[in-house]
Amino acid sequence: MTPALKESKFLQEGVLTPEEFVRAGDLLVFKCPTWSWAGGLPEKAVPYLPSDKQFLITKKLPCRSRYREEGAEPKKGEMVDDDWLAVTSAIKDGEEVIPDMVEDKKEKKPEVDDDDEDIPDMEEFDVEDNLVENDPAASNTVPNIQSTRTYDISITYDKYYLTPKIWLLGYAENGRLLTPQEIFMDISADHAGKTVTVEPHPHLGTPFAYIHPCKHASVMKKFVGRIMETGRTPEVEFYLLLFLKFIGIVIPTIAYDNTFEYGL
Amino acid sequence: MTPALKESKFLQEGVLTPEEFVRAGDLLVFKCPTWSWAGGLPEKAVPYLPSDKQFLITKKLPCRSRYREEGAEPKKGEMVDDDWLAVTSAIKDGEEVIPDMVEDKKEKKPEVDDDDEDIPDMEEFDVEDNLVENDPAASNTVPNIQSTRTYDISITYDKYYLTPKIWLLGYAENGRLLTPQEIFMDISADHAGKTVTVEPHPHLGTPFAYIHPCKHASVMKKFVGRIMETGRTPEVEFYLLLFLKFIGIVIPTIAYDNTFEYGL
Amino acid sequence: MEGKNILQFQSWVSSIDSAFWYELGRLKLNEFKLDQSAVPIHAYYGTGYPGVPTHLFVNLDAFKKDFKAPSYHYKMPGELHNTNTIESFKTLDKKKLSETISKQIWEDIESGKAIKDPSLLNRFAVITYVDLKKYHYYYWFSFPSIQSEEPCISLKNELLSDVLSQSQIQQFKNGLEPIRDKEPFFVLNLTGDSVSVHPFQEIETIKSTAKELIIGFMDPGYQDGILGWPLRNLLPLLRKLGLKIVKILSFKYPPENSKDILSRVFTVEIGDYKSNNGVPVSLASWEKNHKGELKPKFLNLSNTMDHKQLAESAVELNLKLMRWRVLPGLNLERVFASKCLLLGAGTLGCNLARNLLSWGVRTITLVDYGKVSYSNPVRQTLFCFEDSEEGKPKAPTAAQMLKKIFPNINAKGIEMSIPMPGHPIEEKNKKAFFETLDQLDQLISEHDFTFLGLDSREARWLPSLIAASKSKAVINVALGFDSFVVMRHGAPNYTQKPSTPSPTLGCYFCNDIMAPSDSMTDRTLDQQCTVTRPGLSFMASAVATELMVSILHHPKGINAPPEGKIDIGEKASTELGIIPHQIRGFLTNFQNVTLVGQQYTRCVACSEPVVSAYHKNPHEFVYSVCNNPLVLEDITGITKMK
Amino acid sequence: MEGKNILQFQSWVSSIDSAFWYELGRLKLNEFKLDQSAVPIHAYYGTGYPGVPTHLFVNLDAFKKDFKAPSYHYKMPGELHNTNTIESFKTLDKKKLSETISKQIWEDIESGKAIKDPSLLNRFAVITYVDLKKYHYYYWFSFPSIQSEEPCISLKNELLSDVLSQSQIQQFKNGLEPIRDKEPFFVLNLTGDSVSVHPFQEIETIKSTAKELIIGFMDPGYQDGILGWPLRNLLPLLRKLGLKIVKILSFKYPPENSKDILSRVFTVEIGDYKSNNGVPVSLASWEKNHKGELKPKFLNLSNTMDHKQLAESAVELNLKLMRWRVLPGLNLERVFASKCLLLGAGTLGCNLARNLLSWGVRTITLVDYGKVSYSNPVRQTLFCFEDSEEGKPKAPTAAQMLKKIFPNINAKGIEMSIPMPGHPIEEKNKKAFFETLDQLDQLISEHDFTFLGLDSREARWLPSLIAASKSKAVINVALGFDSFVVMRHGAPNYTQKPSTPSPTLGCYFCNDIMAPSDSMTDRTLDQQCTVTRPGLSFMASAVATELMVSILHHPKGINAPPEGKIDIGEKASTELGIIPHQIRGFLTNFQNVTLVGQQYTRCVACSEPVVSAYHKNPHEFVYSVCNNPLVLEDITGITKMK
Ligand SMILES: [Zn+2]
Ligand SMILES: [Zn+2]
Repeated sequence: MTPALKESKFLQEGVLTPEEFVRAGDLLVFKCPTWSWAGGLPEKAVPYLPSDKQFLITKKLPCRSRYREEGAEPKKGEMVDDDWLAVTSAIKDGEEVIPDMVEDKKEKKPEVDDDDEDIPDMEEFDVEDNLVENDPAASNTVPNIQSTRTYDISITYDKYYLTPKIWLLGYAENGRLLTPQEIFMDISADHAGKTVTVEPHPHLGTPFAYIHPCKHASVMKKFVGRIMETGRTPEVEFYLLLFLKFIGIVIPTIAYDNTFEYGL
Repeated sequence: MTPALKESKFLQEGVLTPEEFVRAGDLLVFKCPTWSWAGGLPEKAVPYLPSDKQFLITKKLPCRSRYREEGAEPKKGEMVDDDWLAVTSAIKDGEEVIPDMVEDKKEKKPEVDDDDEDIPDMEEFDVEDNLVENDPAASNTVPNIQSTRTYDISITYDKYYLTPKIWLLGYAENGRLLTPQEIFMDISADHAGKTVTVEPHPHLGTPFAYIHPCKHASVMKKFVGRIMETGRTPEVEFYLLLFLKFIGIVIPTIAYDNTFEYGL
Repeated sequence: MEGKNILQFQSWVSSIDSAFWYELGRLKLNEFKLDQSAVPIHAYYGTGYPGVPTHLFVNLDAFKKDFKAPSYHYKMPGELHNTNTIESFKTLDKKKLSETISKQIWEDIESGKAIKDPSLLNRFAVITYVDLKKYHYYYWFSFPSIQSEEPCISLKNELLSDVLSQSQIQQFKNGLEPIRDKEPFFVLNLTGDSVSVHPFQEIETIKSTAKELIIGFMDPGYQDGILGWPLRNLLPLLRKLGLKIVKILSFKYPPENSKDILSRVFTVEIGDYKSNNGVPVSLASWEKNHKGELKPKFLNLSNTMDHKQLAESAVELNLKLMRWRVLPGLNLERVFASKCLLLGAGTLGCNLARNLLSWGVRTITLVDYGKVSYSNPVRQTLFCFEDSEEGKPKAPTAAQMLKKIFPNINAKGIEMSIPMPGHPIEEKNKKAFFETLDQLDQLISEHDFTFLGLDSREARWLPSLIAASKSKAVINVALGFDSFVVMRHGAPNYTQKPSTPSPTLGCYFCNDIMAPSDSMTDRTLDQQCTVTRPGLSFMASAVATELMVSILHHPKGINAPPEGKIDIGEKASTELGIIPHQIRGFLTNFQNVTLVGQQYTRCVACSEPVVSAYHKNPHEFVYSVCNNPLVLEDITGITKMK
Repeated sequence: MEGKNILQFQSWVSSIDSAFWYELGRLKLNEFKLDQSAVPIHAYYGTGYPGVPTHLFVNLDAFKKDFKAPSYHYKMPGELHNTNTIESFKTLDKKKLSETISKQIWEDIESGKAIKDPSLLNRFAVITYVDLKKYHYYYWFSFPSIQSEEPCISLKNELLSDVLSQSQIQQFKNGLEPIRDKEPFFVLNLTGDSVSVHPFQEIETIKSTAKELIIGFMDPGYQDGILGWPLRNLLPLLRKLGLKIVKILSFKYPPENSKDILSRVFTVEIGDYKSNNGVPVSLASWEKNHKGELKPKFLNLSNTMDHKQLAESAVELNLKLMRWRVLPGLNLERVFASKCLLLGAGTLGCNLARNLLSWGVRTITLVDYGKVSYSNPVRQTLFCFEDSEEGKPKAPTAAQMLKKIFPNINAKGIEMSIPMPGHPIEEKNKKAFFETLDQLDQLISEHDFTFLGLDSREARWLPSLIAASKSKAVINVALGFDSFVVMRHGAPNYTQKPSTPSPTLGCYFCNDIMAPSDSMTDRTLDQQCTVTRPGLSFMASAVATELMVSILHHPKGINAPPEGKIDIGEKASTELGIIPHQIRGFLTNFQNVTLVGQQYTRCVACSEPVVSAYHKNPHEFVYSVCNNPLVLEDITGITKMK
């Protein structure tokens, strides 16, 4: 009931209340303006969050490399900060995680043909001559960045686990939505297919992949513990900034934010 | 495979094959012409019986008295031939059957109003004058018989139990169909509500009450045993005539046939 | 029985199978539609028994072109006039209709056609109106007959055995056998002591040669001295054939048993018939209803169409077979009447509901706050994929499915999030929170058993407390990864004075000395992400339900003393078996164990101090615990012990 | 980086949320219908990061009248032209459309309206065509701009920190903070060392008094030296305000970290703009697709609409959590791939299927001959009341329900009456009988596990024999009134040479020395009229399924040696637990026991003589046994023993 109790739940259990979620989200949006609050579909709004702050979203983050190439062995631990790997490994208390070989086999080349030829009714769509224009001021370089996959990332509040829940929507280079199998290729081998599944986003209604939140609280709790060992006590407002660091281990390939460290 | 085997199944186990059912039915129809074979709905016909001999039926048998009057205590064993009671009692091997008191409570006065006033749209249906005729040759006595309940009784073959299965359709004095509760009033207290339920007749599609056949075979077997003690060996053709005797214990109130003893 | 009496005929009593009405309904919908033209049909009759009225039957086959009466029954051709409205039923010109039929009969007599097919003498008409929505059927039969100028007279009425010798009777029986299944009318040719039997078709030949003959007919009458109606229109035919005084054999079953011989020979003097320009004097003979009134008959089949009612009795039968055949002491009525509250409509809630349903429990209320998600239907046995697509709310959807399975069940689904310690309530939501609290309190009061199938330990706290405060029965079910526990809570009686209650059995929280707030670390025996072997919920739900049924058979009910292992030959406390306090099952070795745990006087859910605090001020007490679970440790004195 | 270069603008890359498309689909169905009129919408953008392209976003809210961009994002008004056909999409006059928009922009500049609301400078058009059946979306954006006669020139390009002092930067940041969430354009008024920041609306006042000013804008560009598109139509407005050479601040995040300061100041020489009778020289700027072609973009959302696929992955996740969190050795793939044949689709069959489904088994074939009756649905968990009303066949109906629960399951229902000893076959049915026999033989061959959930002992005989003849795994489940047995049959290997097989575990018939023909007396452990406590089938089905899963984790599979009780600390043979031969459960004491029974060499179902006879001539052998079960006693030599 006292604020102290609420903060202690963050520090002791790694969870947060809806109100704390809003405060942490406000800080995230302020510090990282690629993130923004959204309301989503009015009929899907939950009563315990403000109607215009139902969830957080950031869009079109580039994903520069596959975590696993098609058919390749999972690169275990690669690209992962050792320090953080230790935290996630603690989840299993030293048990070796068996690579999910069947999963790998399933990751055959996606059957979606990315060639434009399969865009229906477009083959005979010739460039209209009168639309071609000489515009020396327009940057005509098709930037490198557009030839990578991109992700929309959204954070909702999970009332059951009292933690944030992270949702991903992947786009192929041509703007097509990625399949779950393709998304798994961008996710750490320790987690792909084990923690990620696809469901309709609770506020948008369209399908997103999400990371199962059942371990978020305990990982956050361990993380808080490590910070406190250094003599600092993190405030609950920084929850989401810390949380994204953890998520960075699960999805190491997405450049989802390059600014969030400065505030710590 | 040999005829001997088939007969021995009747004598030893009280069951009969579809073919034996037809033979026994033919005898019943011959001996008691109120009974007749019927085909029923063609789409409901079973392949192991002739299409015009799917089941047996006899109609409008009068039921002169209630086994239990509404609200009265069940008259246990009353009206039941001692000899036959012994056979049925053997089913429970001397265990006392607990009267189904709750059942009795449920047998409150049926809510159906038998008064003609509730025939819709008939109150203003005056006798048409030109239809009234003086016919001294027509017997105008509304016979006593019409003021009793009547029953249609049907016998089908149960492939699971390899026995006949008996179905009842009751009519009130005014021709209205009886409810299951009302039917229970015509059935021995030892059986009402315990062995009788209502389901669509397998060949007619309309609901009938039926006596659950799970004990028919063992009762028939015991019955055969008693006859054999007297030195006679009943033929399988007499199965249904014997069977109706057993059914007479369950539904003692229905004068379903007064002719079937002569053949024994 | 002799004398000069007017010959009397037994009026028909029509009897129509329900199956005929369905067939008529089907034909009206698919073929007749609004066409009111006459449709040819057939009825049939058999021979009479004393006391057993042989009705005129109409069955399913009546519309068949190649109609065939059942064996030893005889067909009658007729026409059906189905009207589209009750009004046209009423206004149809019935007099004219029966006159038309009489005329046909007369023509068939005149033309000799009726000799070839005497069933034509029994032409009839029936008018019907069917209200297909209500399953209401109106019908009215007319059995037209040709009237003689003066009545036909019964001169003599003898038993067949008084007319024929034993030897003649035997000859008659032998002669009748080959034709009795086919012919409603026949002729006995008596020459000296010999008797031969002939189809009626041969009447003219026989008449011209026979010394003495008797006209026989299959008599559906069932009263002595009164003849069956089919004879009535045979008489004008016989008259036309020149017969005036004639012997009529009224043939009835059974002929074999002499005691029961009912067949009689009537000596009849036939009146004369006059036709007025080919139109005979006819009687319409519309059937009277069971009260003897000249009105149509009516049948209401709506009650036999209530399939839900039929399902109910079928289910009851199945359960009663247990009592009938195995357990005479089974108190099914108590089981049926038990009101069960299921908190949680997930894996456990669904399976609990299915088990209760299969035991015939009629009142099931489910409480849940969740929505059906894609992963649910394969484990949560009251949901389908479609429900998850639409994200339907679990509790109402489960209740709806129960009704789809068994329409007569009283199933309700309530969307409610059960307040939990450590899940703080914001000030603005306080009012709604109190309402939830009251609703849960009332639900537990109104039901006989509360099943806890919730997915976290802390969600079980409040219902455990409320039930303890009311001495209500609780059955708690929880799943681990490969084990389950089913326990009945003790139902402490704090309201009874003196307030030193006897020790009762423990509740789910009696083993703990921690307030139930830490939702992340203590989920070993609750569902963590449904990380549990799927079979467990089926087993645990079945054990919980069977335990409830056994409890219902113990005189002390939920307060039955706990039983554990019983020795061979030792008797359990109920006919159904023992009533343990806790049953724990393990999939690793397929074993169950029974355990007993007494109530803990400092239990955070069921102990006296906690129940008192709830009694004193339910709203504020639960509110404070939700915001700060440590309140519980203070109240129970656990804090001091630490 | 300095120089006299043509000012370059980064073309927009549009990014539309899927949620927008659903909303558009909804509007088209409910509101637009066939109306192709322009609909006002809004897009929005944020500021750029290096390497993180700031797209032009269109979201769910785009149609809202009171559209509000998310915090730190800026709205752009546009109009949507949704065409009804792909043809009208293609033929729509795009040139004209963008010219109309340019003209509006020009008018807003001329009228000064654009000063009050500079977002009007970024008007855009988008044309769409949606194929709602296929979830195909075609769209094409135009971002019209006003063209200057000669290109605008970048005279200088400096870092903000080179233009302003540290103190000025701090003043700028403080001044920007209150308006940065709202204003995409702003003005810096530099007076000596002081800097103030103003909304763009104040430009005219400031211009008239300021000594030096910088025009700032929120720049969505992400490449150095290339400016964001929103500036483009600001330049003609500035020109109109009399500015020719002007300093433009391209503002980007994050400003705090000096290392990362990206904001730059461009010194720009604005070209002159000419209007031809009020119509400006305009550029249509239709967006290029990802290949750089001047073509519409296309989106196919059909794959994300495959809810069945989503359900499948959700179900898999749930199961995989077991492996991830508790049992790393869990071989789920083996479970998923197991093909299961359920003989009997009644109480046991339904619950077995549900248990298998919840374990992720993907191939389930049910065999039954019965129809759903009224009493079934409350116990047979794959049926509803409706099925009983229609008397649907059990096996196909159960399979259909499995698909309703989990559409991706490969479930089949086969109507078949399993041949039984003592149920004689008539000669005329012999051919059909042989076909049934072949079908059953093949079904058992094709599946990995055969579950016997049949309702009589004799029905279990043939499948037991066939499975033994093929060394196939059988799990037999049978119910008594208050007890159940689950057993795995031994899988004798008769085909292996030498033909002296090692002794295996017994089958259901190994304890019997009677041919399975007496269907009435031996039903204690089969269902008699379903006289069994309802919970049993739930328990037994769960035990049978869990036993199967455990078997799949033993290297010897169905041939695993039998285990019984294990001592504390003793390890079971699989990570999932022990693999008993038989598990018997009793409701009277809530106990299970494990039992072992070896194969009987004269077993009527699984012994070598019987299997040999079947191998030799399956048709005739089974035919003879059905007609005379005593054949079995002869073959096995039991007859001699009697
Ligand atoms: Zn307690
Ligand atoms: Zn065996």
